[in-house]
Amino acid sequence: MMLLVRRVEERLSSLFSDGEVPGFIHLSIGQEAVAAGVGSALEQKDTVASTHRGHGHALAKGIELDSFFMEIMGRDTGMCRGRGGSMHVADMSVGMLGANGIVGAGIPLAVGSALAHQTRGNGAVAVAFFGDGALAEGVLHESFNLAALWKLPVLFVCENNGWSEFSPTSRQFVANVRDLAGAFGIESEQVDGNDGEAVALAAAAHVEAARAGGPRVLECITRRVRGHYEGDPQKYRDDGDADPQSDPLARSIARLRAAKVSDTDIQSIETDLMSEIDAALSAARAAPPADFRAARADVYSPGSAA
Amino acid sequence: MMLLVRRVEERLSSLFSDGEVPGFIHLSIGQEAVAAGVGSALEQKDTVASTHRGHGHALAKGIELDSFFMEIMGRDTGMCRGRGGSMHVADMSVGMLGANGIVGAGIPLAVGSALAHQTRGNGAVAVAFFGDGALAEGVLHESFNLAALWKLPVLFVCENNGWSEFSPTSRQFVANVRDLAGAFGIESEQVDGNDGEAVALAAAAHVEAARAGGPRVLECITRRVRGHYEGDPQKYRDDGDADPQSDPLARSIARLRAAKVSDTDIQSIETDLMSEIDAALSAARAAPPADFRAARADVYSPGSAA
Amino acid sequence: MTEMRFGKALGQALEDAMAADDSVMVFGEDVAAAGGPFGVTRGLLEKFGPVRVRDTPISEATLVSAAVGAAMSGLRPVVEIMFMDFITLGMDGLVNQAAKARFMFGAQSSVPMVLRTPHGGGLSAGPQHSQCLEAWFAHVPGLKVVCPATAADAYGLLRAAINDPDPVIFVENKSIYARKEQVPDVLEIVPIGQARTAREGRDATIVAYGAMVQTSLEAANTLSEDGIETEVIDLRSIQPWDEKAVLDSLSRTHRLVIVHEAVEAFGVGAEIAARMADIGFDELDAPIVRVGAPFMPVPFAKPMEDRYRPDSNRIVDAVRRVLA
Amino acid sequence: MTEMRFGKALGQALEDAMAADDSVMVFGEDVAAAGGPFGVTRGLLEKFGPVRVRDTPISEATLVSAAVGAAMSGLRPVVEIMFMDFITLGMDGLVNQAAKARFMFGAQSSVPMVLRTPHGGGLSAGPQHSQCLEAWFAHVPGLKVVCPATAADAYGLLRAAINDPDPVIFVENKSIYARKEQVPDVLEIVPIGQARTAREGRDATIVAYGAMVQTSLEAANTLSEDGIETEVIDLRSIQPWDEKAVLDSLSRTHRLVIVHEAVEAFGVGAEIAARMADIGFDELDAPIVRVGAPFMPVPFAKPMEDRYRPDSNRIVDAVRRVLA
Ligand SMILES: Cc1ncc(C[n+]2csc(CCOP(=O)(O)OP(=O)(O)O)c2C)c(N)n1
Ligand SMILES: Cc1ncc(C[n+]2csc(CCOP(=O)(O)OP(=O)(O)O)c2C)c(N)n1
Ligand SMILES: [Mg+2]
Ligand SMILES: [Mg+2]
Repeated sequence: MMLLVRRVEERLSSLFSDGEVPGFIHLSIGQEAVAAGVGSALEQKDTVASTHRGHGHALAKGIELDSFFMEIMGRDTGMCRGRGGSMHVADMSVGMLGANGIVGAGIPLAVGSALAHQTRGNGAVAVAFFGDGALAEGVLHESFNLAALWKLPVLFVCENNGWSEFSPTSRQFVANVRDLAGAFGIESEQVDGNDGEAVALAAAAHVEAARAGGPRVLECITRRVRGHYEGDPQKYRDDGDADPQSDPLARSIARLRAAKVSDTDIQSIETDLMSEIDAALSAARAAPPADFRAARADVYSPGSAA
Repeated sequence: MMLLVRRVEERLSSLFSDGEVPGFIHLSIGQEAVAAGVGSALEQKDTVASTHRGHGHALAKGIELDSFFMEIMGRDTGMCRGRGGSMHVADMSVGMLGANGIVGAGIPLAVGSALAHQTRGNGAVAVAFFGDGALAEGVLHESFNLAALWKLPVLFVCENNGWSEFSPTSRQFVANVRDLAGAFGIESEQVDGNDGEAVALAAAAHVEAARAGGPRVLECITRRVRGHYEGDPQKYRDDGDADPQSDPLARSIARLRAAKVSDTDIQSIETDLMSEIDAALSAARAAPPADFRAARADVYSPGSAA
Repeated sequence: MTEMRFGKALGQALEDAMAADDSVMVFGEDVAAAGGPFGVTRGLLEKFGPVRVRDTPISEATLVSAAVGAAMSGLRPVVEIMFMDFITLGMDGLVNQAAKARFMFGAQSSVPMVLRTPHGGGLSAGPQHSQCLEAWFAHVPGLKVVCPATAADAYGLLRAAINDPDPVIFVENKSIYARKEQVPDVLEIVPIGQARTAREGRDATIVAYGAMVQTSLEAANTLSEDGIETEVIDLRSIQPWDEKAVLDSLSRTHRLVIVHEAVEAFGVGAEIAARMADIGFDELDAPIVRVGAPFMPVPFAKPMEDRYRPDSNRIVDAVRRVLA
Repeated sequence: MTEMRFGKALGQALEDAMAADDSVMVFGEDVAAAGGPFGVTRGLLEKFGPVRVRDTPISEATLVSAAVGAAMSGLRPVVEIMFMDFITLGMDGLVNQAAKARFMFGAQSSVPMVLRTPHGGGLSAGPQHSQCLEAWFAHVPGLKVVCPATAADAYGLLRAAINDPDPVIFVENKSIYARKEQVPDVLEIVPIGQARTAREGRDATIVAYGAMVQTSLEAANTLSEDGIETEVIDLRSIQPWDEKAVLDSLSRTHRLVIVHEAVEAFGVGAEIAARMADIGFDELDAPIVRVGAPFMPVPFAKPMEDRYRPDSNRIVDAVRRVLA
């Protein structure tokens, strides 16, 4: 999964430079372990509300690669029919309630989704992904309170990459996540968000606890390797190059090697992936452009007044 | 001051029953020690942003009694010229930035006021009063963070009377104020909000600390003796009658007695007060009704376009 | 026919909708144990229990967005915002999430939620508890906006709103909650988007919604004493609004007055007037006149508030103006 | 004359206002160290220091309300909301506090704050980063709303907004930040509330604001090739708007087209049309036609977005319609 996210985003990065992807794109390169680890702990019926940096969350929740590329490239056959693009990738059929252009907005959406799960008694869990920048939004506080008060099955995942756009977290937010969650009586854990295995283990435990009733918080410390958006010159940044040792993908490959997975096997996974991506990209390039008239017709449900 | 607030509100209560006061009024009977205690710690240049239950805060900040009654009775000579009423009593000349009909709204207003004080370097402090119900609003979180991040001279005063309208706090909010403030590194204290002296002492200390730089939180545990609004039948409530021992006014009078203030002296304070109130009320009754045309003309500043 | 209060009709609609569909739930501040600030939700907690009828903390932003998330995950939430003025705190969930989800996700799903909220003055509740802000929502593609004028419509439109697959802002004029009316013994669902002719007339058309329909009818009665017969169209639904019904009436009367309690400038009436000044231009024999609140916040003192809110005299004057 | 970018003119206005008045301060997300998401505030931190130019956390509700509180306590804050779409989070501070404070407190004080925010599409930024929501604020008594079309006005109106004693929503079309224009060597303050005749013409009047003024001028040029001379009124200020200027022009041309990038329905154009269908009715020789965005969220894919935003062809067609 991590490898998939990484290679997909690398491809997006070059597509963006080549002008094949319009708008803003926010890559999660370096942060893949969070999406992959949390995703591994979820069932199909579980739901995810994500952020502007949501490609990994979406892929890890099981969205389909072809329509993902088509969406980001603005095609009619994209998962959102070219109306949302990178910041709005979503697939309700797998419980991916959408990337979101509004910082923090996914948090109360996940709370509402958890409310539905609880009310319907379907045993599902909702996950809210959000960045460290979103910690400053008031909905976090309101959502912590409501989730704790109603013992909702929701996991709050803070993906702390140390930056909100061009500002370091330290100039944005003074509380720490653990104390904040603790004030609401919510159990939380901080993990190395660049360690896929650690994230997966912690996520599994907290997801099951949330499923049994009551919110949990998981903070994943990670690193935004690229700029805030593609094309960001990052003049503001001098926190050094990424430590290759801390790269989640490299670590996970090292782990595979240590577990005696052969280089050829790893290579073949990679080759398969690349051809999957190539195929998705070709399909996307060949796909018809987004359809304005269909879009105009989809503002309201068919048959409903309007 | 406590006595003043009590007697004024008792008078308002009977005026309301008699139909002389329109709209909603929210009395702070039983909570006077908070307003009086905090007010005693403030200077004229300090500013206060208040709540829907703001009569006490306003009086304690030094607003003038005549125009207070006139306002609540909707007269042209009211401090707000009859446009705001009970929920909007304000007097900028004494730094009373207004009661507020929006729960929680005073919190970020006070933060902004503190920002002005800091930027202008005038050594003033801003105070935000808010109820326990407002704890659930997201602006509290945002304001705690911003105030702590910028070390703003602001005192957050939570007036915890155990109720938000018709719901007990326990069904509204799960965190406690101290842990929440603590998560942001803000020092806080909980005091018996029915003990005027305790409030005054604590407020004085925290106001001075805030003046020196950085927010403080003061939680005052108190009791809403009356209904949420005048006319509230309070069917939802069975938390017993007010313990006369805990009445802030009775306690403060007992203290005066213990300090050997004679009954005659106390009686004469009371008599003076009552005649002040009577005078204010007569003036209000005699005052001209609010002026619609003047109101229409005051939407924008004179001379400014519109 | 039976007698029923406007507010009771709303409560009945909630009760019937909850009985008919398990996925309907109700939440908001003091709606459960206390039965709502205006008593609309009284009895629901007892009938449907604390899972489906919930009191909430004072967290409007999260309440609205939680309704959106719940609606995306299989429920039909009905969330109450205690006064429309407080909707300022829940705009993101409505505008950036609920309104756009269906469109922005390629019609994968809809957001079947209802947000109930009271607007309007008459209670001396002052500038922050009396506003009519429905025009904002009518400007947002993806939202529907409804505002009933009668108890029967309060019932019928609320049932329709709850059944509707898309997000509906359901606006209730708080000054008429306690009003008693005759309603049919069996209350029917009223489709969203269809206006109602509240009174027929040949001389001029008044378009109104909510509490102003009654005020317009009073004005029509006054005018009738002078032989002027005004048609009164109750819009019922503001987004979508029944353009055809208004145009048809205008084509008969050739004169148009639009009435609402909201501030006139940039209000709902502006769109109706603008539309008729375009597609209905050839039918117009006189200026289009609007009657709404003046451009100022709602004042507190009773005499000021009375003067602020449109009354039947102002409507009568407006009709006389278009007939002059 | 010198050449200046639209965005630079805004930055210059901020700089000059801060130099002229100590009480002016600037804050918002990434406005200080990074110089703003569109570079408008670049250099201010270096010139005026971190007390008066501040980066903030992502807390829009509190930023807006803090600006109100600061304005009540002696500052003239200029707060930036990074995209107008995010103003959904700061509505309470604007609508219930800033707009009403002067009125509601009996004119004891004003709230001299400015909220700068970019609106509009053209960047494929999708449904949550492209909206034009100015109509909401024009409907709120107590707020002023301004939207410049040229670099000179960007400067002049922003200076006026900062000097203004009342709260001003200052809307900047993000698609023209980088546009270069000729501006006078000495930039002047431009009073709020006065429209500008961007082009004279006798055959029809186009009223527009913001980026659509330029698009309207292009349409006017096209029409001119066919001998049709359109007058283009640049509104500049939306609340208050220059009713007299529009009525005067209409009285000469007798035909009116209104253009904005915002959704047509319930948009700013509705009020202008409604007003002219009332006070300007006798001057009208043709239907009033509006050109705005269709009733749908702003779509992401470039060809869809291009079709979504009003262009000069649609304006040309609208003018031809009113001349038909
Ligand atoms: C409500 C809102 N405010 C501001 C923005 C602009 N913005 C987009 S991403 C971002 C920084 C978010 O930081 P963080 O939450 O840490 O996520 P990261 O980008 O680091 O993944 C900001 C300010 C926005 N999209 N929404
Ligand atoms: C934003 C907002 N939501 C809801 C209300 C309605 N309301 C008025 S007072 C109140 C309860 C407030 O409780 P608390 O803050 O504890 O203050 P108290 O009344 O106890 O003094 C509520 C819900 C409001 N005025 N504003
Ligand atoms: Mg971050
Ligand atoms: Mg309370």
